Amino acid sequence: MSIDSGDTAWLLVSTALVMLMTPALAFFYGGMVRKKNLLSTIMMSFSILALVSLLWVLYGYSLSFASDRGGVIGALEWVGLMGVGQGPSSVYATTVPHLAFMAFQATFAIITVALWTGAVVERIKFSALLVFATLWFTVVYCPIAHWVWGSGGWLAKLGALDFAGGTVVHVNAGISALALALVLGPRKGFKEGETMEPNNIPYVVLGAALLWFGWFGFNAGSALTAGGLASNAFIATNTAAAAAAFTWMILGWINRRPSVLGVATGAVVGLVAITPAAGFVHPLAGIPIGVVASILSYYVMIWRNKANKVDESLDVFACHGIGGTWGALATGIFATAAVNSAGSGLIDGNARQVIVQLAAIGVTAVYAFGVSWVLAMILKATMGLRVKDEEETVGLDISQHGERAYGGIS
Amino acid sequence: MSIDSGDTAWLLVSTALVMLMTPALAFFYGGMVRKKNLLSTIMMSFSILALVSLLWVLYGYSLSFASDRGGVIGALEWVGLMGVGQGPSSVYATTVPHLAFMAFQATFAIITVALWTGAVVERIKFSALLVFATLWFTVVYCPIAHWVWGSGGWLAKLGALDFAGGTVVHVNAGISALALALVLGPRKGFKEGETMEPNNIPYVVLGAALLWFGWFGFNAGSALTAGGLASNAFIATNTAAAAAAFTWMILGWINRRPSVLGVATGAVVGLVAITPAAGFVHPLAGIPIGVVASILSYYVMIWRNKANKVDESLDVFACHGIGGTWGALATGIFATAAVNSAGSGLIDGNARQVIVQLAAIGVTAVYAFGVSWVLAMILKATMGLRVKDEEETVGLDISQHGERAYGGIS
Amino acid sequence: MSIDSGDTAWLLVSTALVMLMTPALAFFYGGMVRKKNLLSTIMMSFSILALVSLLWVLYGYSLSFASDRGGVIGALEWVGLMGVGQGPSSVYATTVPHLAFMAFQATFAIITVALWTGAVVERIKFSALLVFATLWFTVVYCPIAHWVWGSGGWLAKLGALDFAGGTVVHVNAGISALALALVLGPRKGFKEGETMEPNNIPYVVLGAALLWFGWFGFNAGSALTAGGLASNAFIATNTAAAAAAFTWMILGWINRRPSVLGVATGAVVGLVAITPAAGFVHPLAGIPIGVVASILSYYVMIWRNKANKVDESLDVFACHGIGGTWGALATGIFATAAVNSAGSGLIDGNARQVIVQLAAIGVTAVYAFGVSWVLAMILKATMGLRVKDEEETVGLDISQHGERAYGGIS
Amino acid sequence: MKKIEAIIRQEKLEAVKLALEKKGIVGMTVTQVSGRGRQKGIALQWRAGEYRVDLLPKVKIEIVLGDDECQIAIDAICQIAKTGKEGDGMIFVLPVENAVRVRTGDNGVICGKNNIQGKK
Amino acid sequence: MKKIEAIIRQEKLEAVKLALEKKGIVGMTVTQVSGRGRQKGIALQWRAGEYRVDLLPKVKIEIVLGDDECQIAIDAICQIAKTGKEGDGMIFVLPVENAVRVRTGDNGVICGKNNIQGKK
Amino acid sequence: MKKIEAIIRQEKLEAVKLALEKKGIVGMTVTQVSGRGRQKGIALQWRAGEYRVDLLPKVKIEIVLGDDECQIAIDAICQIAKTGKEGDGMIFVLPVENAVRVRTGDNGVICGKNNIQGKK
Ligand SMILES: Nc1ncnc2c1ncn2[C@@H]1O[C@H](COP(=O)(O)OP(=O)(O)O)[C@@H](O)[C@H]1O
Ligand SMILES: Nc1ncnc2c1ncn2[C@@H]1O[C@H](COP(=O)(O)OP(=O)(O)O)[C@@H](O)[C@H]1O
Ligand SMILES: Nc1ncnc2c1ncn2[C@@H]1O[C@H](COP(=O)(O)OP(=O)(O)O)[C@@H](O)[C@H]1O
Repeated sequence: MSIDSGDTAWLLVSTALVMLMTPALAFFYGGMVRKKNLLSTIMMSFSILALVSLLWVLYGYSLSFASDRGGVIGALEWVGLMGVGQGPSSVYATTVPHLAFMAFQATFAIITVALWTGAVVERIKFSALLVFATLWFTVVYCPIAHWVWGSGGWLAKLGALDFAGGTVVHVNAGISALALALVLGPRKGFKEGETMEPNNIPYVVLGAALLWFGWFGFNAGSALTAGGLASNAFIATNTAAAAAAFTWMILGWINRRPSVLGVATGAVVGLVAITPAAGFVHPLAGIPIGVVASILSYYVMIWRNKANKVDESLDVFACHGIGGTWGALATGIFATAAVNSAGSGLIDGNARQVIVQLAAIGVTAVYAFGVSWVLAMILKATMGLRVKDEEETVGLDISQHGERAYGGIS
Repeated sequence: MSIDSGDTAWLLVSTALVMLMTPALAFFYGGMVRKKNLLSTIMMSFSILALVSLLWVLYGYSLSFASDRGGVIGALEWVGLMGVGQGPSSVYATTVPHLAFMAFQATFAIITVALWTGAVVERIKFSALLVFATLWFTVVYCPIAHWVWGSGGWLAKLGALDFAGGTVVHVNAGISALALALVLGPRKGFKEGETMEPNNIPYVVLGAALLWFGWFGFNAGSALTAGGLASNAFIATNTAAAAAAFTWMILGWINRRPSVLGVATGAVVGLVAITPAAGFVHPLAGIPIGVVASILSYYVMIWRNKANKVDESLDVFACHGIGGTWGALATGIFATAAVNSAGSGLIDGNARQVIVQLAAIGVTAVYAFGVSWVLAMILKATMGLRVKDEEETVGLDISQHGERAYGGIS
Repeated sequence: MSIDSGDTAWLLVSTALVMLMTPALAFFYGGMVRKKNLLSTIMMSFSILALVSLLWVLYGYSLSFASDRGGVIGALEWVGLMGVGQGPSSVYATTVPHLAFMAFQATFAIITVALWTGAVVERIKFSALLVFATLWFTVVYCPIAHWVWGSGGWLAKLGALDFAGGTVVHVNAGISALALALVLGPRKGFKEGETMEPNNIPYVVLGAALLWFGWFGFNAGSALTAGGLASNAFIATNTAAAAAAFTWMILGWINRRPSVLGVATGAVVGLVAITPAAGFVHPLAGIPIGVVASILSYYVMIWRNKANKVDESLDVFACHGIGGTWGALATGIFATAAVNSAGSGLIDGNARQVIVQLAAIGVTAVYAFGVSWVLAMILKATMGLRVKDEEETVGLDISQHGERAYGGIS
Repeated sequence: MKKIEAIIRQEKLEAVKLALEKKGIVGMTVTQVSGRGRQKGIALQWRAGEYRVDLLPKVKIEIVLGDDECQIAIDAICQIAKTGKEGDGMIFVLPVENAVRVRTGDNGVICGKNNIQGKK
Repeated sequence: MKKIEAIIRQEKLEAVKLALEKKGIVGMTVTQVSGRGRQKGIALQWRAGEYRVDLLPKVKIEIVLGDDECQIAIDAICQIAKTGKEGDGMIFVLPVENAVRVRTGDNGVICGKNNIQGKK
Repeated sequence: MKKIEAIIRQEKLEAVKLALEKKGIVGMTVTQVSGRGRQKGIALQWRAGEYRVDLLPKVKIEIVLGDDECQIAIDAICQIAKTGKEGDGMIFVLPVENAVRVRTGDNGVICGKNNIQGKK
C-alpha cells in the first residue's frame, strides 16, 4: 500500500504525544516523593527516555517486531534500523512510513521502562537503575511486546486482544515493579510509619494532565490510521479517564475528602484500564471500565498501605498492575465486532475471549515477575541495588546527582 | 461524504489540544490565588474535566447537537452516543467520523464550565460547585450551544456568526461568572482591601502558554477541515494573541511597569476576542481585534478593582465577558467573504451583521446571567454555596480537600 | 498543486509545537537564573513571542521569503500578508496553504530571537531588550533566513544544506548572544565568582521536555509534508537528543556526578545539532551527531567557565553556537541521497559539501556577530543597555516588572 | 527592651498585624515555621487513605519593644489569635540587650516607641 | 525558663523529634534555615563543572522549657544529631522571661513541664 | 556570649557575609523572613493596577559570638547593609547562656572565637 499523509500526520503527532508522557511521568512521580528526592525521581524517567530511545533503534525494535522466531522473539534483521525505511512496512501499519511505526513503538518501550521506577524511588542507586533498565528492557519488554504485537507472536496467535498495551505495558510494568520493590526493600522509615509527604501536588497534577493529553496518542494513535477507529479509541479513552477520576474522587469523599491527589491518580488508573480496550469497545464502555478500575485500585492501595509489608512506593502495582489486569479482562468482556471486526468479547457472546485474556495476563505477570526478580537479585548480589544508608538519609538529589531542586537560601 | 484522514488527524489533534486547555486553566487560575487555595482552584478545573466529559457523552451532546426542537434545544436521539458512530455525521463535519466531531465539541463544553470557576475561587463549597456545574451545563451551556451551533438553532438561523465560541463560550462564561459572584458574595477581606497576592506567577505563565498552544486547536480546529480556512484561523489567532499581549504590556508600562501577569492576561484576552472571528476575518484583523480587546478589558478590570463592589475574583467577566463581547461584535465588523464565504460583515458593506451579532450577544448575556443567577440563588437557599468562615480562613485546600500543595516543613 | 489535508494537518500541528517552544524556553532559562530574576527571564521569551509574531506578519515574512532581491533579501510584496492566502504558494510547500507555511516560519523567527536572551539575563534593561530584538530581527534574522531558505537566497544557491535551521537559527543566535554579552558586560558578582545557583531545576526539566516535544515540529515539520522524510527527520531528531543527553550525563559522571541539569542541557544540545541534518541523514547518524555535540559543547562550557572572561550567562554560545556549527558541519558529512535526494555529503563522496557548509557557517557567524555587536554598541551609547546597579542587586523582577514570582510571606 | 516571639496560626497573621498596628506597634519580623504542641498534628489525604503530619505550619512574629509595651502586645495577640482550640500557639518573652538601626547606626533604639512615633 | 535553639542537619530532624518525645519534650517550633560554620559549604553540579554553595540548608529547632529540663534536651539532641562530621550543628541556650499560652492566656506557663504532662 | 540578630535586605546578604568573614566571623545561621518597619511596604503589579504588600522579604542573620566581638560584627553589618533608605533593617543583641557543639558535645563553646580560629 502507499503512504497516506493523513495517517502519517496522525501517527507522527501521536508519537510526539506519547514521547511527552515520559517527562510527564517524571513530574507525576516527582511531585509525590520527598523534596530531597525530587530531582532524582525526575532523573529516572528522563534518563530512561534517553537510554531506551537508543536501545530501541539499536536492537529493541528488531527483537520486538522483526520476523518471528518461534513465536517468542523477533529476529535481528532490523538491528540498527537496517531495512527500516521511509516506505511502509509490509506487515505493520501499511499506510505510513515504516520509520513512523517504529518511532511510535519506541515511545511505548520508553514509558514502560519508566513506569516501574515509581516503585524504587528514594533509595535505588542510579547506576543500578540504568543497568536494570537496560537488562529489563532487553529480556522482559522486548519479548512480551513481540508475543502480543509482533507478527507471529504466540499470544497474538492465541487471539489475545491488547489494543494499546494493557498487558505489554501496564501489567508488565506493574508486576515488575512489585518484584523489584521486594528485592530492593523498603525505604528507611517506611516500616516505622514515618510521614512521607508529597513535596509538590501541583507537579502531580501537571504530570497527570500531560499524561492524559499524551494518552490520546497512546490509545487513539494505536489505531495507526486517522479515522473512525482512532476516534472511537479517543473518546473511549477520555470517558474512562473521566469516569475513573470521578469515581476516585467519590471514594475519597466517602472516606473523608475529595482529594486532588485522588482525582489525578484516578484519571491515570482509568487511562491504564482503557488502554487495552480503547479500540475494541464502545466509548460508553469506558464508564464501567473506569469505575471498576478506580474501585479496585483504590482498595488495593488501601490494603497495601495497611499491610505495610512491601514498600512499592508510588503504587505502580496498584495503578498499573491492577488497572492493566482489569483493563485486559474488560477487553475480553466488552470487545465488540460492532466497533472493531478484529475482536469480539463476552458481550458479543464470545466467552472464550475472557479465558484468552486471562491467559495473556497470567503469562505476562508470571514472566515479568519472575525475570524481574531474578534480574534484581543478580544486581543486588553484584553491583548492589541501594544507596548507602547515609546517602538515603541525605536524599538522592545530593548523593546521586550532586544537585538540589531549588537554589538559594531556604 | 467519506472520511478524510487529514481532516480527521487535524480534528483529533485539535480535540487533544483543547482538552489540554482545561488543566492549563487550572494552572492559570491556580497561580493567581493565595497558596492556601492553590489545590482547591486546580481541583475545580480538573474535576470539571472529569464531570463534564461524562455528562457530555451521556446527554449533553444530544441536547446541543441532535435534531432541532423548536430552534431552542436538541432532541434526545443521541443520548448515550446512540447513533453516533465511526462514520461521518450527515450534518456536521462531514469529512470526519461523527465521534471525532462529538469529541471535539466535548472539550468546548468542558472548558466553558471551567472558565467561570475563576469567579468563585477561595470560598465556594466544593459540593456546591459540582452541583452548580452540572445544572449550569445542562440548562445554560447546552441550549446556547444549540442556538448558535446546532443545526436549526435559532441564533444560527438568524445569521449570527460565531466561529469558535465568542458567545457560546466566552460571553456565556463571563456573564455567568458575574451572576454567580454576585450571589456568592466577596471573599473575606475583600472589602477591607486585604492583600491577595498571586502565589505563583510562573504557574500563571505556564497556564497561559498552554492555553495559547491549545487555542490553535480551539480556533483552527473549528474549521473542521485541514486546509486554508484552518490556516487562516490559526494565524489570525496567533496575531490577535500577540497584539493583545503586547498592548496589555504597554498599558501596564504607561501606568507603571510592563508586568508578566499583564502579558499573560493580555494574551488570553486576545485569544478570547479572536475566537468568534478567527475563521471569518483576515489574519491582520487580529491586530485591531487584539488591541481593542486588551484596552477594553484592562480598563474594565481597573474599574472593577476600584469600584470594589463585586468580588469577581479572577476577572472572568473582564477577560471573557468583555473580550468575548468585543470579539463577537468585531466579527460583525471584520468578517469578509474573501476569507469565508459563510460570513460578510461591515467591511463587506453588510451592516446588518453587526446588529445580528449584537442581538446574539444580548440574548446570550441575558439568558446566561438570568439562569445562572436563579440557579445560584436556589443552591444558596438549599445546600448553601459557601464554606464556613473558619474554613475560608484556613483555606480550601485543607478544609475542602484535606491536602496542602507543598509537603515538608516550611 | 492542490492542498493535501494530511500535509496541512501536519504543518499546522508542527507550527503549534514550535510555537510552544518559546514558552518552553522561558522555563528552561527561567529555572537557571536566580529567583529574583525568574519572572524577568520568563518575560523575555514571552514578550518576544508577542513582538515577533507581529513583526513577522507585518514585514518579516516578506523580507525573508518574498521574491529575491540580489540574493540577499526578499522584496516587499508580501508585507502585511498581502497576497499570502489560503491557497498554496507556488514556490514553497506547494501542498499546503501559503498561510500555513508562513505561520510555520513565524515560529522559527520567534524562537531564534528568544534564544539569545539567555546571554543577557539578570541585567539587561527590558526596554533595551525589546528594541534590540526588533532591530536584530530585522537586520540579522530576516536576511539570513532569506539567504538560506528564501527562493533565490545566495547561500541556498551555493548549495548550503540546512534542513531546519542549524545556521539560520542556532549558529546565528549563538554567535549573536556572544556579541551581545560582550557589549553588555558581566553580571555583578560574576567576576568575583559569586554563586549563582539555579533557582528551580524542575522548571529547567519542564522546559527541556517541552522543547524536545516541540522540536519534533521544528525538524520533522520542516519536511513540509507528512511522509517518509518527516518520519526520518522525526526519529533522527529523537535519536540525536537521546545520544547527546546520555553523553552529557556520562561526561558529568566522569567528572563527578550524572546531573539532571546536565541531561537536560545535553538533550537540548543534541536537538540543536541534529536540526540542520535531520532530513538529510540516516536516523542512526543522530548518534555520532549527538555524541560529538555534547562533548564539544561540554568542554566549551567548562572552558568558558574557567576563563571567566565573558558572562554569556546561560551558555547560548556553547549550546547553540557550538551545537549548531557542529550540526551544520555534520550535515555536510552525513548527508546522503539515500535519505533525501536534495543533499549528498562526505559519506556519499561529496567532499565539496563540507566546504559549502563551512562557508555558510562562517558567513552566518561573521555577519551575525558583526551586526549584533554594532547594534548593541549603538543601543549602549544611546538608550543604555543595562539596568542600574541597584536595580540589578534588587533583581529585575521587582525593578523591571514590579512583580515577584511567589507571593505570600516567605 | 524585650523581644516577643509569638507563634500563632497562619490565618491569624493578618488580624494580629492589624490589631498591633492599632496599638502603635508596627515593626515586626515574620517567619514561616512549623510547630508541634498540644495539637497533635493533622491528618492529610494520600491517594487512598491518609497520613498524619505532626509539624504544622505556623507563623512566628518577632517584635522587639520597650518593657512597658510588652504586656499591651501580648494582650492584643492573645485576644485576636485565640480560637479556643488546640494549636492557638505560644508567646515567649526574651530579654534584649541592645537594638541598632542599620540605616542610622543608632544604638539602643527603643523599637516599640519608635513604632508608635512612626505612626503619625 | 530557657529557650534552646538547636541548629542541626535536616535529615536528623525526624530522629531528634522522636528522641525528645521520649523524654517528654513535645512542644517545639521548627524553621528551615541556612547555615555556615566549620563545614565550608558543598559543591554542587552546574551544567558542566560545579559551583560551591556555602550556606547549607539546616533545621532550627526552638524549644522553650524549664531550667531543669534543659540539659536533658541538650543531651538528647547531641546524641542523636551527631554524625561526627563537620556540619552537625550547634545548640544555643537563651534565657526566657515569660511564656504565655494564647489559647488560655495563662502566664508563666512552664513549657517543658506542660509537655511532659501533656504526654499522658 | 551574645546572639546578634540582624534583619537586613536580601540583596545585601552576600556582601555582609563577606565583610563578616574578613573579621573572622564565619559561623552564622540565615533565615528568610518577612518584615515590616518604617518602610511601609511596596506596591506590586496586579494584572491591571497594583496592590500593596506590607511584609517585605528580608533576611535574618543570627550569629552567636563572644561579648567582645559583638561590636565588631554590628559595625561591619551596619556599614555594609546600609543604603540610607528606609528598610535597611535592625540589629538586635540578645544574651546567650550557653552554646554546645553537637559534633563534640563541648559546652560553653565561644562561637565567635572559634570562628576566628577556624579560619586558618
Ligand atoms: N515548648 C515549646 N517550645 C517552642 N515552641 C512551642 C512550645 N510549645 C508550643 N510551641 C509552639 O506553639 C505552637 C502551638 O502550640 P500548641 O500546644 O499546639 O497550642 P495550644 O497550647 O493552643 O494547644 C506549636 O505548634 C509550636 O510551634
Ligand atoms: N556562631 C554561630 N552563630 C550562629 N549559628 C552558627 C554558628 N556557628 C555555627 N552555626 C550554625 O550551626 C551549623 C553547623 O555548624 P558547623 O560549624 O558546620 O558544625 P560543626 O561544628 O559540626 O562543624 C551552621 O550551619 C550554622 O547554621
Ligand atoms: N520592632 C521591631 N521588631 C522586630 N523586627 C523589626 C522591628 N522593627 C523593624 N524590624 C525589622 O527590620 C526590618 C527593617 O525595618 P525598617 O523600619 O523598614 O528599616 P529602617 O529602620 O531602615 O527604615 C523590618 O522589615 C523588620 O523585619
